[in-house]
Amino acid sequence: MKAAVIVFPGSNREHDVVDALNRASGSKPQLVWHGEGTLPKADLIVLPGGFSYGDYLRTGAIAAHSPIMREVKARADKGTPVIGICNGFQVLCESGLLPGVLLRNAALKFICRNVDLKVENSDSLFTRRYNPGDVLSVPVAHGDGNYFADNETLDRLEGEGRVAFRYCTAEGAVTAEGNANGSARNIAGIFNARKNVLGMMPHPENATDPRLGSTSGKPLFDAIAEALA
Amino acid sequence: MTTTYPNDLMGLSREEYDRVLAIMGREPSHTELGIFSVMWSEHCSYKSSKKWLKTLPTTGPRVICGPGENAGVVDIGEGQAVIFKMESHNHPSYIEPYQGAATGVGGILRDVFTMGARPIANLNALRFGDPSHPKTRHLVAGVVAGIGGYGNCVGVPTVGGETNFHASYNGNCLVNAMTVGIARADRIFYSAAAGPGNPVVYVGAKTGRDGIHGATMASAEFNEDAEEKRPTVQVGDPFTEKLLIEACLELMETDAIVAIQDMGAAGLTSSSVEMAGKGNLGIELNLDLVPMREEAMSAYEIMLSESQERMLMVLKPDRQELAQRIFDKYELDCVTIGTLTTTGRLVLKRNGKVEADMPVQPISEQAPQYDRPHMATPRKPQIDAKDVKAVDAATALTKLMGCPDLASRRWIWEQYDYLVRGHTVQRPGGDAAVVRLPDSQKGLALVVDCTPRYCVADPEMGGMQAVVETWRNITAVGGLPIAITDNMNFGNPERPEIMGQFVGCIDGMRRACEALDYPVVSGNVSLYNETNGQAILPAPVIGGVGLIADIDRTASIGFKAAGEDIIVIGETLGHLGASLYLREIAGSEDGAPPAIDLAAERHNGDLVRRLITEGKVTACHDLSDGGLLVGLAEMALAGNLGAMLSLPNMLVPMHAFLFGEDQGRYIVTTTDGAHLLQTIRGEGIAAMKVGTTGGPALTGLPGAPISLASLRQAHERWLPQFMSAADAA
Amino acid sequence: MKARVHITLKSGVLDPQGKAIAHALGSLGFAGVDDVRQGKFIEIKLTEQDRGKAEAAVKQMCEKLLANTVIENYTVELVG
Amino acid sequence: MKARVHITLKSGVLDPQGKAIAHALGSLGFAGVDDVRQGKFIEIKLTEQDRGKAEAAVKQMCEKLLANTVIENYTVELVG
Ligand SMILES: Nc1ncnc2c1ncn2[C@@H]1O[C@H](COP(=O)(O)OP(=O)(O)O)[C@@H](O)[C@H]1O
Ligand SMILES: [Mg+2]
Repeated sequence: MKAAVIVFPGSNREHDVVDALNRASGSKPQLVWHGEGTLPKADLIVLPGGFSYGDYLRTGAIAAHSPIMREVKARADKGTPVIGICNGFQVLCESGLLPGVLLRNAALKFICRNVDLKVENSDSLFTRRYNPGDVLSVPVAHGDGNYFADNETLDRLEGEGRVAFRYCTAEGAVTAEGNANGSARNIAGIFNARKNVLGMMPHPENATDPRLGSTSGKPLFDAIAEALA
Repeated sequence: MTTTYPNDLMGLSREEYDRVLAIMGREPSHTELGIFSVMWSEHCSYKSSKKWLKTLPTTGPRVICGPGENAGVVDIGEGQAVIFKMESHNHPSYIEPYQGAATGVGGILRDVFTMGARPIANLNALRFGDPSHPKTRHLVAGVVAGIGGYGNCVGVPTVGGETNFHASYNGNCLVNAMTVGIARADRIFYSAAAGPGNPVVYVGAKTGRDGIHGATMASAEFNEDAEEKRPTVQVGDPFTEKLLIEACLELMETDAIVAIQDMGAAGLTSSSVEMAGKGNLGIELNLDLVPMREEAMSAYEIMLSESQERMLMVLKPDRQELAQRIFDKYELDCVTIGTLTTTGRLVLKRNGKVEADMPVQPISEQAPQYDRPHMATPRKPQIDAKDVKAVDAATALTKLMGCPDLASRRWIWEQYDYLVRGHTVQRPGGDAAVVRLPDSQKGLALVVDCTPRYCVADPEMGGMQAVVETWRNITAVGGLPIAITDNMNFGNPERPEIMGQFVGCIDGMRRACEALDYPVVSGNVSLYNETNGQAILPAPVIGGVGLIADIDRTASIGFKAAGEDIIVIGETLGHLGASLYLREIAGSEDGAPPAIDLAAERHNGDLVRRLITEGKVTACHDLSDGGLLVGLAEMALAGNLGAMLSLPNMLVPMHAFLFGEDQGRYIVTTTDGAHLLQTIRGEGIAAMKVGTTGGPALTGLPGAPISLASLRQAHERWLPQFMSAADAA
Repeated sequence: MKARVHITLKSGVLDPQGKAIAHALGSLGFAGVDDVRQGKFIEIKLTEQDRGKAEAAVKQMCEKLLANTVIENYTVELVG
Repeated sequence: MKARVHITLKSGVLDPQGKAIAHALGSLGFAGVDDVRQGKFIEIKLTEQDRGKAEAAVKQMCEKLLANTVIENYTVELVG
């Protein structure tokens, strides 16, 4: 498997995801600096977490307009799998690859802790090693993870099975209590229509080693490795 | 001839000005005087503290570089070194908590990566005023957001820290930040300039009129008109810092750099003077070439600006282009602003005019040094437990677990990204953070600690205790403590009683470091922490670093399984003087703090570490604030598992037994208590079984069981509730 | 020439910051605050001297980067 | 009554956001952007009908909460 992890100025979780992919697939993804002329051939494109351009103006906004994102869009349109985690999700939304936007957390504070996530749809390259209804423990680390879209968009996402994960309680209840950041309908991650693009706020790459507290994220990387082997 | 003194001596005394005249042989220019003023400020020259700092042990078989450079460097084997330091940003944080704390983090990061290290962890030690003081909430909110705002953005996990509240910090909060980095032991970068003719290169953010005279401000007391004295506040730009880290580390992979130094306090002045001074060279700068973001800046302003995210380097002449290419990639300025000379003089030009021409060496070598009068703190009486109000265990425990100094800090650490980089094995909330080293089974145990109420009662014991507590915390996770950094926060050193606190604390620290083979490799001093003559409780904050040989052989504080034996290691004598019980329950801050037996500390700790690495214990926690019952409650909450206590025959009153703060103690759990007791006692160390894990409560004490649910509520509720009124601010 | 750009959230879009400010004002004892909305105010110094061209350019900047038109409105005003 | 509050950084205070925006506009191909400063724009709906009283109240809100007067300036404008 050849994966390309795109590094923007201010990205900071690129090595975390490189390690997770490496552990799952046995091959080390390539780090691609945003300013490098062209995107190398890749079976998977990753937009990692961090604070691209300091998250100034709006999270992900400036990175979304960087030239390399045109290339990412073109590849995604042709079917190349793309995963955006945290800041990567914000970039995907700002660039129009995914609908909606990530607003400031409802409590207005940065939040770093393990949250419970309910798997909504396992019918994708990324989620097929889970079962719908599985409850995962995965960390979040963000200040702007409050997913917002208008009702029409939300209905469409739900109707088309494009909600990947929702915040929930430890028992799997999708309630306000289990909502980590105020996201509309507890949404933590979504797909594009073709389900080759996944954006999610939590960090599965930080949940792949029992020593670090959880292995809930491992099946996601195993699934990717298996599908793209 | 009589000297006419300028109206504004910029904080220098008349005697110091006389010394300037002697060095210069003429009256200094405005710019030259500014340079003397910042270089001779307390903050940069350590003029009140140096004599005493020199008494600390700073060497050891692992020490690669002790105090004197930007940060300390310690060998951790396999060609790797750990580089770390702590620094204060007390005054700026009081004036503007968010930016003050944020730029404090930025500054300490630069001290560490300037030596070639990749920063892998941050910690912070915070002290705020009484919770009921009108400013406290605002300061807590701003400082915590600032530390998170900066650290989260640069992608360095904030893995630990400590927070205290006490009225003595009402007008003077303390914000101490520590950074830990990793480097190749044979690729350490130093600040001594070399090679006359070599280019002096400025990299990073542009210079503005930020924080001019910040170093002098950090050396002055606050008074009523502090609000008036606000200099332009420095604003941090963590995004630029992140790029600066990556660019510097990338350049450090090449052979381009001869010397490098961050621009911290006193900016371009201290970096250029220190680099040239250490290399015994002169330096000539054309200030017109300095990247500036404001118009018409004078030489004085450029030299004294404390704009953030800047570094100064000496490069090999044929490597300028290489450096340029790397900094271009990160879209950062990289400009040659001068050259090294053989003249031994600092020469500054601005608009074709020489604005300063002064000898470099005397600026540091002839800086004033004071042996300030110091008065020992009078001994406090020993408190007899029988004279201290006894309260039933459940009431006292619940109150203590929810008191400001013991309540959960979750509200704080959840605002810090403690996971980024993917190596955080033990998160905030335990005795010490544990961070794995990339591609290795090894790890580091990291902690900051200090107990100011002990320091004020008995500076020597307090200084000693701060060192010992970090040592114990590292030991409790299974780490081998290898070295410390310190941050000495005190009041006005011109007062003999304050200077006496300083001298006492240093002496206690020295004795502890010597006894534990635990050298001081870097540090920082912050004096004049006073408002209207009211000094803070002295806080010699210690940052400890420990080495973990195998991250799969560590311990954490939570009870692991029901039915395990709970054993207390070390002697329990029921010392209540200067304890939290005395303060929170009996309402008194009196009494001598607990005594420390350094030999016993070492003996007990070495055994505990061995038990952990040999896999003989299932959980471990050291005992400190609040004593035995608080320690048990913390282990129970962390493991979400209660305990049936069966207390042995006590020779002291129950409340002293349960809440006394005797030192040198640990609680461990094990599946085979009898065997473990035998092992421990075989070493000549006191140990007793106090109960068995299990159930949803702490039972076995007189009175009703104390449910974990109610303890958790008391413990978790206080801080969020206190802060909720400030959420939006 | 200087442009003053106001960027505000469309009505119907959640404004966590505005809500929190309103709440905080209430707890600080300010009565009679019915609603608070927080937006951005961006000042841009331009070399362009022609008003029309400047305005067109700034509008484009808003469309392309400064505003997220899914959730935000913007207005452009030229001064000097 | 509605108040429009502008909060801007004092001159000389570093504006990392403005800097990043200016830079991004440059790389998007917008030439002639000399400087960008980002501030906040807050709209407050008030029950108060008296202009003088409303203005005084909003100024107090700025001092106490909305602006960080160590590094920011504010202006208050009443409409409606
Ligand atoms: N309390 C202390 N104990 C030991 N070393 C100290 C102490 N305070 C300062 N130092 C050392 O003195 C040197 C200068 O410190 P400082 O002025 O804070 O450095 P910088 O200018 O790099 O921030 C550093 O090497 C620091 O480690
Ligand atoms: Mg330094």
